Amino acid sequence: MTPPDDLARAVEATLFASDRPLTPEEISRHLGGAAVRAALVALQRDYAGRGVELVERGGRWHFQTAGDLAHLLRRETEDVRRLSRAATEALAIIAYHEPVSRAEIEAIRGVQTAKGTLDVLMEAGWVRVAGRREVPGRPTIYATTSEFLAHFGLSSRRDLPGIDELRAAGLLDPVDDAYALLTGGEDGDRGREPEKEDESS
Amino acid sequence: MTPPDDLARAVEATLFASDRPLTPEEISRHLGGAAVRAALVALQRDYAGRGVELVERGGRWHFQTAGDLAHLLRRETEDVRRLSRAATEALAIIAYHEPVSRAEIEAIRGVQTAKGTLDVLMEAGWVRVAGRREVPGRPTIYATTSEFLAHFGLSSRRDLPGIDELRAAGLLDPVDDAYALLTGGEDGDRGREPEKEDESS
Amino acid sequence: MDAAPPAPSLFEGDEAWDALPASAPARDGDALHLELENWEGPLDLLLDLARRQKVDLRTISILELVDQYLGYIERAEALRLELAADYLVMAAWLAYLKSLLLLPRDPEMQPSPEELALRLQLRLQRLGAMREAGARLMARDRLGRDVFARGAPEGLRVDRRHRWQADLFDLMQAYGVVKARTAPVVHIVRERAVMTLDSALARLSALLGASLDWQDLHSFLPSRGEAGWEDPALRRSALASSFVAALELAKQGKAEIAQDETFGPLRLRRATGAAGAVAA
Repeated sequence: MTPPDDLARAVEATLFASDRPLTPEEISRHLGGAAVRAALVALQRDYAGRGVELVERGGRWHFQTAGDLAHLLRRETEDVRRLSRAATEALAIIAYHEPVSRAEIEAIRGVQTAKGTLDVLMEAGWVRVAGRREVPGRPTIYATTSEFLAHFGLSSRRDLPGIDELRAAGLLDPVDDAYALLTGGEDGDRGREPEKEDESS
Repeated sequence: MTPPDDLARAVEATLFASDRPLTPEEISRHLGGAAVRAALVALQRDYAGRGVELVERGGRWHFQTAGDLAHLLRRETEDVRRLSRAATEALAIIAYHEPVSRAEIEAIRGVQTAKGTLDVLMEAGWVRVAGRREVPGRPTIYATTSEFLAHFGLSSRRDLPGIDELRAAGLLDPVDDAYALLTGGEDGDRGREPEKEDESS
Repeated sequence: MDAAPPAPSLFEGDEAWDALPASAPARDGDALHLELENWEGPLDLLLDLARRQKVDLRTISILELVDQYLGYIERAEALRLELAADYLVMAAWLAYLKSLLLLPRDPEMQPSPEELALRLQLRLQRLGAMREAGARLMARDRLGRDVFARGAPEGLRVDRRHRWQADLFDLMQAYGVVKARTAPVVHIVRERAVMTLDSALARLSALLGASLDWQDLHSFLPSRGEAGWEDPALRRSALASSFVAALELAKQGKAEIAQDETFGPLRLRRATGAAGAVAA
């Protein structure tokens, strides 16, 4: 390792000591307002290929063990119990479509979603209430959290496996839209109205 | 950093993820019996001078924040707060009657005085423990400090206005309401009955 | 398909976490009802059947799918009817769709059977995509299972220090309040003479009955010489109670109130039309 400069050392120490991922702003505030982006990039380069790496997940940075060492370190603990199919599908739908209402999740799955399913996802810290959709009934809408990104090793939602292909294939569009597209679009305005989403939270 | 070999990477990740310092034997057992000493030494050299260091304490190894950066782990901020009414009363009683025990303060105030109230006064540097009273139970007694005199612009406790002066200034008028009015009134009925006061805010 | 099946009690209690590893393979005989519990509803079962056609979801044969589904459900019915309600609703719908697809075309029909089939196919594709996405998500290197954050972080602490503020006046004032509060005091609760609303009501009703003319509210008050006239506090109380009593009587339709100008005298008389009602 090439010895880092003082700022990089300070950023390194701060991230190492922190018990949770930090945004650059939080690191900067902790270090008296220094600009830390360059140091983060330099550190990320320093650690590339080591047993520990510096990663960015949803705008927050943390050190973690390298993925290719998983076979040496893997633990099946209480915290990482297997999610049920229902919860896994609901999580995928929220992640790929966010923000979505429960009715939209149910429309895709074709069954009601038990209250407990969303609770489990929220308790795990992966899903949050993202306000209400401004349509009749003002349904609650859900979105994923930065903990979700951190847990599944995603820098951002753009990293979701296959999201570009799914979008290109129209598989993230509602059935009505896809149908209209396939049949020449005379039904084109049947789909969802443009909606105002309340992202207040 | 020079990229470490596979074993060093595994040792690095194992130590990083462990929630306690590990002996070389424990690391070795974790990694299928590999000899890890050389890797530990190489890692220690890698990290020398960085914001994080690999240290051995009593035969156990762990990563820790570099000693010269320990100050980064704690940061102090200061904010200015007005003394609460309960604390101000307690301070006034100590100033007029010192040295007094907590029981005496309570007897004079007519309400219970939370432990936190005296803590605040001591944190402010205005009150000190002045020993114990030689009566059954040997209660702690409190007195004001020279910082108290300095802060309130008094050259000695004799400068405190006497009861007659207070009366002349109308400060002994038996109207809690007047006080409540002057102070915004949120706690106008505070004095009615003994109560625990929460000074935590 | 737009008519979603009614709330299937089957799924109300679905456990969000898999408590147990997948159950042992069921024997052929009752395989279906065991599996039914494992499916997340009719669409999920359809998707499974579609996948078994081992072709792209875009080219599945809806007719074949319908047959397979109906075949399954026939056996399910025999096993556990109460669990299969949603599946039966879907079965009925699929049987209907099948008949439409096989019968000669009715050009008037909206939506056409092809549209219904296409919509079903689109739904299956979407569910299939999410099922796959979920599986890929779960298979990633996950924090706390495959990759790990630092096991024993020191933690970052921000210590907040307070600088306390108070001035000498606060101190004086506080001491004054303490002394005043704890000074011995004697409380004498004086008995105050009041006219209650009830007695004002009774008095007003009685006096109103005597005359049909407008009278000043003050003329209903205790007059000089009557008990209580000497006490100004009682006079004030009587005025207030009588005023409220007058409002109450007006509300009940037993009296009329008039006032010619703001702060002018309040005048009162028995409600003309209400005499009978009052009597009744």
